Amino acid sequence: MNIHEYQARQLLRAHGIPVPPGEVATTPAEAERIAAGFGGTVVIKAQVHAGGRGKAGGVKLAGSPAEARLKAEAILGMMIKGLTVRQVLVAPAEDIASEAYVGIIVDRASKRPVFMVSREGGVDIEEVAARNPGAIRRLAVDPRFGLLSFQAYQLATALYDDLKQQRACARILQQLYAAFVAAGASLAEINPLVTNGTGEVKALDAKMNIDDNELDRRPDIAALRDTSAEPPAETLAREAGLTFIKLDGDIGNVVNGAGLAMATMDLIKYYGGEPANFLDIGGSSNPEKVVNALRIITTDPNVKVICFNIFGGITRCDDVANGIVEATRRIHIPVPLVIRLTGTNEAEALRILAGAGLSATTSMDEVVQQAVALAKNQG
Amino acid sequence: MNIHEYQARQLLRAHGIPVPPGEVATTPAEAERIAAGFGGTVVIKAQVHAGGRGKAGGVKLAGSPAEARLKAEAILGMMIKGLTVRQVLVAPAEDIASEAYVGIIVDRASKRPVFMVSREGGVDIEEVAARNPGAIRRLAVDPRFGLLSFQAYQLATALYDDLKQQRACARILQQLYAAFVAAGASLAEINPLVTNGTGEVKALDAKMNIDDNELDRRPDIAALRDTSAEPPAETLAREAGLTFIKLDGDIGNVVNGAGLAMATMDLIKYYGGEPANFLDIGGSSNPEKVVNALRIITTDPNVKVICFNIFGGITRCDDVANGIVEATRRIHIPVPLVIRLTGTNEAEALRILAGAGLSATTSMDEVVQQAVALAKNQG
Amino acid sequence: MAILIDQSTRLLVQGITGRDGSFHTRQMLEYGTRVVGGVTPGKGGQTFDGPGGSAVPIFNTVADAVAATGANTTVIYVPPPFAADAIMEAADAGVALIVAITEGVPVLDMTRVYPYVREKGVRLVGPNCPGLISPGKSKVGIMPASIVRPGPVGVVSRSGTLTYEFVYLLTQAGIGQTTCVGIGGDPINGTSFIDCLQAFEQDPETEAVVLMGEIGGTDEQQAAAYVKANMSKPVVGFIAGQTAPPGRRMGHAGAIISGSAGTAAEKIQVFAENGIGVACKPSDVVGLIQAVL
Amino acid sequence: MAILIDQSTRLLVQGITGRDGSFHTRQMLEYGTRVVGGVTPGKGGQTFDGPGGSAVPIFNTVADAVAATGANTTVIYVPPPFAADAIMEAADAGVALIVAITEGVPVLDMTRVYPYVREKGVRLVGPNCPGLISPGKSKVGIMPASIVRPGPVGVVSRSGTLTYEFVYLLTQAGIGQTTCVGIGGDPINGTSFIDCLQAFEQDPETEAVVLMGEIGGTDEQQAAAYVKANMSKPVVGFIAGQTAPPGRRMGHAGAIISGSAGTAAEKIQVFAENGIGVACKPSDVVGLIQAVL
Repeated sequence: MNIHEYQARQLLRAHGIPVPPGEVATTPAEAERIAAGFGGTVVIKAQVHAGGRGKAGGVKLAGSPAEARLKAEAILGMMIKGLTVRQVLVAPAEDIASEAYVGIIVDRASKRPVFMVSREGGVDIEEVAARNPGAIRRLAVDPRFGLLSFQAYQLATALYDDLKQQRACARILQQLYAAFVAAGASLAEINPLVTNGTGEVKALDAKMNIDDNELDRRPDIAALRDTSAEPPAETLAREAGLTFIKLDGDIGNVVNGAGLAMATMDLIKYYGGEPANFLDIGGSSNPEKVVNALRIITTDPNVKVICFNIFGGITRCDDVANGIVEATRRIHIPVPLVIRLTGTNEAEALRILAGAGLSATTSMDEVVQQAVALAKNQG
Repeated sequence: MNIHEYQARQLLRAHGIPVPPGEVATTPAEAERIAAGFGGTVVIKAQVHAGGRGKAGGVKLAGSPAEARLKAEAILGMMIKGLTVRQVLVAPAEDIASEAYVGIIVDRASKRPVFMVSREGGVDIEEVAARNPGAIRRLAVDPRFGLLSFQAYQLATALYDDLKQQRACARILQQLYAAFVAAGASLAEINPLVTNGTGEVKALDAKMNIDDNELDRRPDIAALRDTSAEPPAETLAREAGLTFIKLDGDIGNVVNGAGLAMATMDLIKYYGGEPANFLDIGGSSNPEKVVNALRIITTDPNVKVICFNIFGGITRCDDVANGIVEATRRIHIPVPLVIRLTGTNEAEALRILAGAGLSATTSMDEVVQQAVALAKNQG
Repeated sequence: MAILIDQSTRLLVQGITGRDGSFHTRQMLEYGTRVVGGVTPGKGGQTFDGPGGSAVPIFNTVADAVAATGANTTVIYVPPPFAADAIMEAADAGVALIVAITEGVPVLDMTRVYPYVREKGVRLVGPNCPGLISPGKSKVGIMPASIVRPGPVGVVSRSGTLTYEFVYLLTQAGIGQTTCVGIGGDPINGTSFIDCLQAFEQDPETEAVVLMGEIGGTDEQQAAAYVKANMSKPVVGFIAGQTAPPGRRMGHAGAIISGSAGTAAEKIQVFAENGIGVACKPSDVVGLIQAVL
Repeated sequence: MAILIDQSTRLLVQGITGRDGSFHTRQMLEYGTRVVGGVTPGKGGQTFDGPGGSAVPIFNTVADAVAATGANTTVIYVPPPFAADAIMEAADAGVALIVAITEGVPVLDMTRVYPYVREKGVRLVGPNCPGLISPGKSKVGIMPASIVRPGPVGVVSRSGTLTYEFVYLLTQAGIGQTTCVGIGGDPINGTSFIDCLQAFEQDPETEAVVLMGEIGGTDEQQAAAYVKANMSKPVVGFIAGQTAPPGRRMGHAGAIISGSAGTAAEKIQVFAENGIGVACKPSDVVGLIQAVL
């Protein structure tokens, strides 16, 4: 789960990290009022789950409250990478002497949380990694011991030469690790970590992604979800217990299992088609899930055919068949369906489909070839 | 450092452990007012750093506020194991269905915090250990992982048969571990952990000892120290940076180093004397420490002679000699001093002592024999 | 022979009274797996009724169950928030193999579980995996028994139903399996491709291996290097996710392309460079395996 | 020969610019110890001026210091709240021996430090110890050099000045030492009596061992059992605290009788039962050692 910059700033502040003040506005008038409260120059930042906000025009300085209003007006409602900006963060502009990057991710190779720090802050770390990998210092944290003081200090010496700044940075790194663990995060970044004219070290921008699997036991973190900032189809899919990702093609597909779903997309492409989505109905085979899957896919006007690829295991083919029949009754499906079913309760499933005038194959190759042919014919 | 039951209860409550209500009174009137507030029968418990309060008459039930006043009057001011009771805890009497014991200490053999739990609660765990060791279940916690849920549950099954109580107990054990670590404790006990008529599991009495070495970084815990509940000589010694323990003999002694101090006491006994104290001036050799050491020892009317045994290493003999000379000037020392000095700056020390009309030996055997002889002569 | 599980497997089921646990315990018993005990706190002393009048004793803790039954393997169906603890409990109780089926275990939990299990010297398969099956010998987990048959091919995969697809294709073509292992689709799991390749290389009955990878991470690249350096037996591979967009998690927590790392194209190339025959589509696996057997 | 430290010891001093650290660095340099570097955060690049115009380079971190100097040993004088971290930093940087002088390290810190150091395969002596001296070869810590002389007796003790007392008595009687080790008076320390006994048994120059214990814990009892089972060399012992009252901490955090466990009487008896000659008073050690040499 993504959270907004202003939410991540609050979490970091709660762990003692020095974060400059800032408030969220949803209207230009609110932005103006907040800017007036701070006085001086403020920065207006789009709160949206996308990188590259600055380049997209989503971050602007404003020298007066009136200007803040105008800049907020420009940013609110704009689209960044397909997402509408509904909130802006208004914060006093900082006097910046240096910008560094500090971040943690869970690293699969070492199976540990790994810190990355770099003196090159304010830019995308992947860009630094590509251009100048030597500029990044990495450290894997042993989760049994946490980030030890000496390790935090070692990382800090990679960023600062002044002892006071090293110590301040080491403290921030330990606080960042604590915030990362406490939030059940999969990523936590401060970019940039700045020093100002008086030498203070502060977190100017913060980003955190939360492991979805942590949300059940962290209701306070789960409450930070902003569904208005997500594509509606993905919100719907999540609430229905499906994994859905929209793609640009025209062949919708409904599959059980992530690996098989990816392989189905690949096979569509192999036979010359283009998948319209990734959709995994998961292991349990509730007919309602199938109905919801079809509901979501049919909202995409590009879809010309919908291909089911179900390998019954825990998933029962008869449940899926019932879901398909149920969906055809309850919702309008404007495109043809092609169906592959095999495994648990396959025979029963075929009977159910036949009863509704539908047929199915047991071969994945076959169903995908059918789908591709149908999509071409409808082109 | 010892803390009071009511303080330990607060720490446990802050970690989520169900602890029944209770308030502290320093006067009988206050006890009456608190009892009236609770209504019903209350228990009045002496708050004093000593075990066996119940047997000593320091725990009493009171059926009414007026009775609470009388019982508090009886307990406040009483002596338990040489300590004056200055505060009582007033708490509603609980309806008790069962009493268990749970505790953690740092175990030197396993080098880990070790839990001990027993169905035999409300009695001293050492008594249970001696009488029925099989009644105690132990578990060493790996501090890298903390008390894991399954371990807490395993311990809980040793105390309760009902699943709900097992789960409640397991939660309490994890909270107790968290409280133990957060306070920098060397011991944390709930004795008894009770179930009441409705099956709830609660911490009725709590005890915590804090590792003195943790206090510098835990000012909130250090603030719990109640110097009025300590023997004044030990408070004075602690504030002077000395380690002092009063004993029953008549030969005072001042030594540098704990091992040498114990060996000096032993040697006094070996030659037929009785040590009046254990006193370690520690490694650093500030003359002021010597002055304070003499100040503390001379408050003991039993002391007939004071024996210095200094082996200079970090401790400089000349500093100790200066301290002795300084003390003889500033305070009245009503008993003879015998002095052994050897090691760092020994020659200089002997000159300083000679200048004040004092002499010294370099042999531990000799100085202790002198002290024993002097004590016998003064008898 | 087989790897990891066979007739000597004495299995516990953690979460035996839950919906998934009870269903699959019946399936495993029907397949002939020696399920010697179940664990559900608070239900110790009860029994689980299996097919054909069989009964499995239930215990409150894994330690109790191991002491009473001599179990050497456990399979975990407990819900995600408790799965990490269940794995550590099993490791502490001294079983040799832990198979964690549970999907949705927090990855930070796994960063602690992994060193815990390693220190105890226990093998963990999963989490978020379909388990294992050694056809004709033992089944631990949720793989459908109907699609397997005994034979000379070892199968190892990060996914569930995609594994079934491949096994189904092999079985339909008359090619049986020694053991099929699903190592799971999470970013941190207990057993790697290399662990399984090593075991298959040492297993005298396994003649060839099918390895199904997917986007994300570098397990497949490491496996390929291992194959080239250490394996005498032929390996056939497949990578799912050629059409997956970067930066999106494709269902499996571990199936995500980060920047330009972990793409299918990269993995397919590394396979080819290290002598692993790559199936362009699932059904190609039959021909590739027939060619090397 | 000697144990743990000798002419090959290349020493770092953590906390070299502090009051204790700087004083004892000079003492060690004067004794001839090869102090190759010091560590004080923020002072990297400076030098520490030793006696006779010698200069020791200072580094910000132990890792930097080890990389630059090839140090194999470190001695720690940093204040108690930072000592645990200093020990772990040293273990992480790959020195072979860490000697922690600092008194007052919280015991819960040590419960974490102990497994950390063990996993890294590093030997820790202390904390709360006087360090070691191998007369004529190397001195690491704070033991006064004036009281030792080279010779055939190994000395190991939980205390500081009591050790000096014994060494002084031995030296005055003309009996020299291979190595004197203070393992420290805390309840949890890195090196046990047994570790030292084992090293002395293997050291060809050591002919007999003096072991000074005290009340609290069971280290002495375990050491006695070890002596009986594994040592060919004679061991002479002493236990301090015969007159200590139960339940009171006698200065050392570890010197406390809990209930009836850890008394001097018990330890003395176990020594006697396992063939360790017990000195009733410190000066008896001379006769006991002379009898076995």
